[in-house]
Amino acid sequence: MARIGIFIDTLKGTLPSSFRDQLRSTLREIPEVAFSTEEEELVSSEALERMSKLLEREKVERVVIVGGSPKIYETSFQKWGLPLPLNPYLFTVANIREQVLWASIDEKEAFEKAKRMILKAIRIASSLKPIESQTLPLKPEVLILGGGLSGLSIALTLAKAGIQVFLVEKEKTLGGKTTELWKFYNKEVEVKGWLEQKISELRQNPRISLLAPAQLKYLRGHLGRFQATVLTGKGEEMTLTPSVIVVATGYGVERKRGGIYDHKRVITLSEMEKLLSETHPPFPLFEGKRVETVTFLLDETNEDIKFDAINAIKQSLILQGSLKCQVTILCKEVKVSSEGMERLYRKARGLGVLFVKYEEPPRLSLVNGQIQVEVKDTSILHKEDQWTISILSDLVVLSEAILPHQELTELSALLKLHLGKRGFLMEDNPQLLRVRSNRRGIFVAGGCRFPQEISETLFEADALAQEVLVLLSKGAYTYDLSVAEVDPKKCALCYTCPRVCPHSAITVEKYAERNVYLTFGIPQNTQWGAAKVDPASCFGCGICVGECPARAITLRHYPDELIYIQMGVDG
Amino acid sequence: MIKAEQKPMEEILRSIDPYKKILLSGCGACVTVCHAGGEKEVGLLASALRMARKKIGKPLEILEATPARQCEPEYAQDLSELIEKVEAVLSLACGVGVQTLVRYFPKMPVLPGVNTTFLGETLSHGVWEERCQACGNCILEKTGGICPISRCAKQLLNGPCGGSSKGKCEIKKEADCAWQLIYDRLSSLGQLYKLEEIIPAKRWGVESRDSGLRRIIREDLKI
Amino acid sequence: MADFEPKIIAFCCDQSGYPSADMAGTLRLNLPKNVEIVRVPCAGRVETLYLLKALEKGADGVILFACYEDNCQYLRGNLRAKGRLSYVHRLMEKIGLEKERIEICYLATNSGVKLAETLQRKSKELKRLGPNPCVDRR
Amino acid sequence: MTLTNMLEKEVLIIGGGIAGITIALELAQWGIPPLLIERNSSIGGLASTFCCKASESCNKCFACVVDKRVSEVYQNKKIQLLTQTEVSRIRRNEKKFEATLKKGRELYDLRTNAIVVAAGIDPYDATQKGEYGYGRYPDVITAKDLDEMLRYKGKLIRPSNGELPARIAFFQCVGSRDESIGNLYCSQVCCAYALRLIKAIRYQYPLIEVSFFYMDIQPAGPSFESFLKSCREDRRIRLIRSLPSKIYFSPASNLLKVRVPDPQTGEVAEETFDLVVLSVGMVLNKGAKSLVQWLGLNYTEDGFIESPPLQKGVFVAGACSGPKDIDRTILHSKHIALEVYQFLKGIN
Repeated sequence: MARIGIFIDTLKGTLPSSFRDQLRSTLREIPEVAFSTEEEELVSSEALERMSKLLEREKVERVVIVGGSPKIYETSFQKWGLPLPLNPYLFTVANIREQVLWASIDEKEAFEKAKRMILKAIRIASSLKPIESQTLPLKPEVLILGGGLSGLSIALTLAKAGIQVFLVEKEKTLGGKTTELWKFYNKEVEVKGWLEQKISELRQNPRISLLAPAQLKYLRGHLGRFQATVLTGKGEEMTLTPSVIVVATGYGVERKRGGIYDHKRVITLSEMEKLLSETHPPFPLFEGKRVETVTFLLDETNEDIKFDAINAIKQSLILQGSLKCQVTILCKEVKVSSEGMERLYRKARGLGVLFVKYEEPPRLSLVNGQIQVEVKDTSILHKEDQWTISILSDLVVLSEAILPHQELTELSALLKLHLGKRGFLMEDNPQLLRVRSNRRGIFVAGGCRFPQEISETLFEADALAQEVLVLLSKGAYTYDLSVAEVDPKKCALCYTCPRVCPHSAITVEKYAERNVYLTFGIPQNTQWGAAKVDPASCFGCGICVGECPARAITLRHYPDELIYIQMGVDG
Repeated sequence: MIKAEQKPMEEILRSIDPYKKILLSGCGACVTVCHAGGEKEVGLLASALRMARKKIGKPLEILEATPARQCEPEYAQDLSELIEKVEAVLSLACGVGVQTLVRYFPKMPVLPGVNTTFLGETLSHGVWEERCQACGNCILEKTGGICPISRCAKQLLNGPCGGSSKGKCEIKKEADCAWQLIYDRLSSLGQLYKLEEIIPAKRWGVESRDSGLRRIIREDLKI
Repeated sequence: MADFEPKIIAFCCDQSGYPSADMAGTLRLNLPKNVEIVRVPCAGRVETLYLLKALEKGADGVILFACYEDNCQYLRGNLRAKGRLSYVHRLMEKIGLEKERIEICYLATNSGVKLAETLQRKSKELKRLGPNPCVDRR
Repeated sequence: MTLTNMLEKEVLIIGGGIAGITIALELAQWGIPPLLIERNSSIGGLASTFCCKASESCNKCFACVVDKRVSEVYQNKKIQLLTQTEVSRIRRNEKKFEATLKKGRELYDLRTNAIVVAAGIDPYDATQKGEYGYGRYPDVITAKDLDEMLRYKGKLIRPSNGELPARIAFFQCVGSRDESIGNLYCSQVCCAYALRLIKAIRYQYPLIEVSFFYMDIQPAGPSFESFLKSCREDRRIRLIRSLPSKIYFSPASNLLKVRVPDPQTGEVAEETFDLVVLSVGMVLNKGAKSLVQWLGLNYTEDGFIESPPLQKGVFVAGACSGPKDIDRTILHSKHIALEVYQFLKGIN
């Protein structure tokens, strides 16, 4: 029978004194209870100090706190690293404030309920087992996949903070899709120079090893001990052992093809960007001839992408403003939800750029070497009065469909990362805070998750760098062993748990001493395969526990017993 | 491995109806892997059966056990202590496991709780498909590693039937035609010439169960 | 029967159900009298067996408070819980036990009101259904 | 009597909204114990009054993330938190900042190396759009009022009579993209925010009819496309590209009248609504003005605070630097947290 100490947290008087008196007389009758004491505010540092001394003096083995929500104590005990003489997992809380005092009306009823909860907490306390923590050394080495804007800004930030970075890019050149941009929409600088500056900084940084062209071939291991095999352009295999992996492989695009869309006067936004960068005033030339009318056709795909509208309006300002063109922008919605865009939109309209919002897809045809665009204008509310506008254009500029990269499916399997419904990396799960992946130690940023405009991409890259740096800053990852654990003797090697583990923390390894499949007479020391949870990668959710058909997995901080006692049921 | 599926609840309830105390025995091997009769399934079924019987006013007492492999004599015999205490055994092992218990406990009714369905492969978690019928004479070498005995509805040995359409089987529309798969596979291996070899009709009477009970004897292993 | 106070076992995911129960307290919302709050790290920790044992050993009804789809801290704990619940529903049908006795309810961290309302509603439903006939009341 | 306390901190974070909270938590992870001050009695700011906007599944409003972070701050002993505290003076003294903080009758004299301004935003004051009758007609409410109603009461009512409304209208861009009031910017979040509210309401009350009046639908986040599709497929949600100019109130019927174009034909007809929700845009928090003055910061064209500021050691985070939703505020704040860390450690 474990000796249990009871701490009654009055929560600055929230627990009424009559209630406490009744409680103390009840507690006196329980044999396990070594003592009970009251505190005004248990989470205050003075109270914790008193608690620590009392625990030492009374030699109690378990503690029950009677007070408010366990959430207010748990972090105090488990995360502050307080020098309590008792393992933090030997504490339990009876949440009287939230679940009884604040939820019931009748005082008598309330006391009965509280009493039941405290008795339950005492049973729970007796069942608790200590859980130790472990430390995993993390050397400051990061592998970044993808040398686009995300990848290279993350590389620079990490390297500046003293991290050794390996940057793997499948192409020879760096910069990815950003190299297709000529100008920022919100700055006067040209993108090219700005990007080149970043790239040369990167090339000069001694802490960044650039592997381009190169590709990831295999990945084994977990946080802190990844083993990545990289295939270089020369066909050599290299093994890297980074602590953390960053995936920033970007997105793919596909332009509409077939019929008129193959015509040379139908170009993409990035082709227009290039054309503008090569244009000298007073007007743009296409195949030596002056371009007078330009029509942008946006939103045929990707209602979630903002940067097409940004680029189109930016280009229209140049075309209409200084290159004497007549520009029409056809779109479903004018996407101005980026900083300063509303003003640019108004400026474009002021310059005479026509905006037409369409519902039915515009029709393109060839008329005398020009592209005729026919579209029904929906700006007139009365449907019968809506007319079809026909615009003869020297150039039609299309937004491209934004798609996940072709290789992304393969890469996600290699990295054991989740692929979302749209085929980009990771679902849109708010709890991942955008840059985290399903695996501890692997982070995702940039277009392979969700393509965004440059300034947003840079914020995201920094947010990712911040997470990586915080993780690596202490040189080690310390974690409690409040994780799932496989009993190798019971494991049937059915591969259920590696499949269901959302964090890819379980693998089958040869480590078990003996397995039920060994028949009699074979030497005991044969190493046998069984599922194994990597404790540093386990998040302690317990999904595998409920799924294991052999009931071979235990969640150390939430064993069966703890749940049955809470349910008030015998297992 | 052997794949099995739990029997319908009604059938199980009917079969255990006469008894007040039973042993529910799972098996730690194949049926655990296919989530039909491992320790987890034993617990679930036991709880469900107790409730079902309680509801109709005929409480049932259930002992639970999951030996590592019910088809081995030693593991089966380990159950004897428990078996002494009950009126019947409900086994979630495959048909083999049931019969092992029958052999060692001649006076004890042993009832199957699962249907032993086929020898199959896991396609994805929770989906299994038949791959082998234990015909006794493997021809996979000739068919590019795809078994027409288990995967062709008509067990054809020399090419598809006329019902094969767009690569699908005419008996089970959603299933791939085995002979289409064999053709595709041999073609990708560059071994289409293998199709020219006629596979002789199976001698079911010699190789398979048509000749009666099959038995493997390894004289060298006998103790 | 008039004073029948159904026993509800409420499995509360530590990411949504449990903080919502705390929030219900903070907002001074009334919970039914006979509710056992069972704290679990994730709805995915709730084994099929627990759901059955709850019904077998004393509960008139069970509610599983999980996070909304696409919002699980552990990505798919809520989906696994949903799958397990559908298995239990199938079994209950065979046993002849009302499916309404077990329910999954999706919450976020801040769904105190929804949690209290769901528990109240469940309690009313269970009063109408009457005590669980399968309970081993020894 | 006033008490004066002396404090020495590496970082002062002004504003306990989601931006300030995120930065405090991130800095605490670096082992830099920040001082977080908040004018109100509890932290979380505007976003902590938001309800969960899930329907069948999560609609990615990120409100729950705020709630989680708020409780993390309360439990984190590395973060010194002063609520009901305001800055009454700041000045730069060589490399340090000297600030006087006022908490009730207590005064704090603080010396700090870095200051993070995370003052947040105010919802646009809808009474300024007199034609919509906010403040005069009880059943004209703002999206923020609706959000709080759903969070704390859990149900939707008409403020005038406490009954469930049958027909609701949402007016977008109230205080945004509006030349007449000089707000020449898109508040960026309101489309998704209002549509999520609509989805949540439609899920809770399957019979309610909702009309959504807008200019252009602005996307938000990776799953917006499928979300918008599901809104369009809902036959009880009408998306109407037109902003009504005025709301009329009929005292006899206690209904709100609006002239509405029919989305099918375009015919304009008068329709009645039980409740009108104004999607108010964002403006810089009023309390931020004195900070801007003391620290010598600049305003952007749109009246937010310019970020990054020219001054060393001053950082501007979150929506006070321009409209941002919770999601992007968190990312932006992490970026600022990193900049603060780099500044303190002398990395550039």
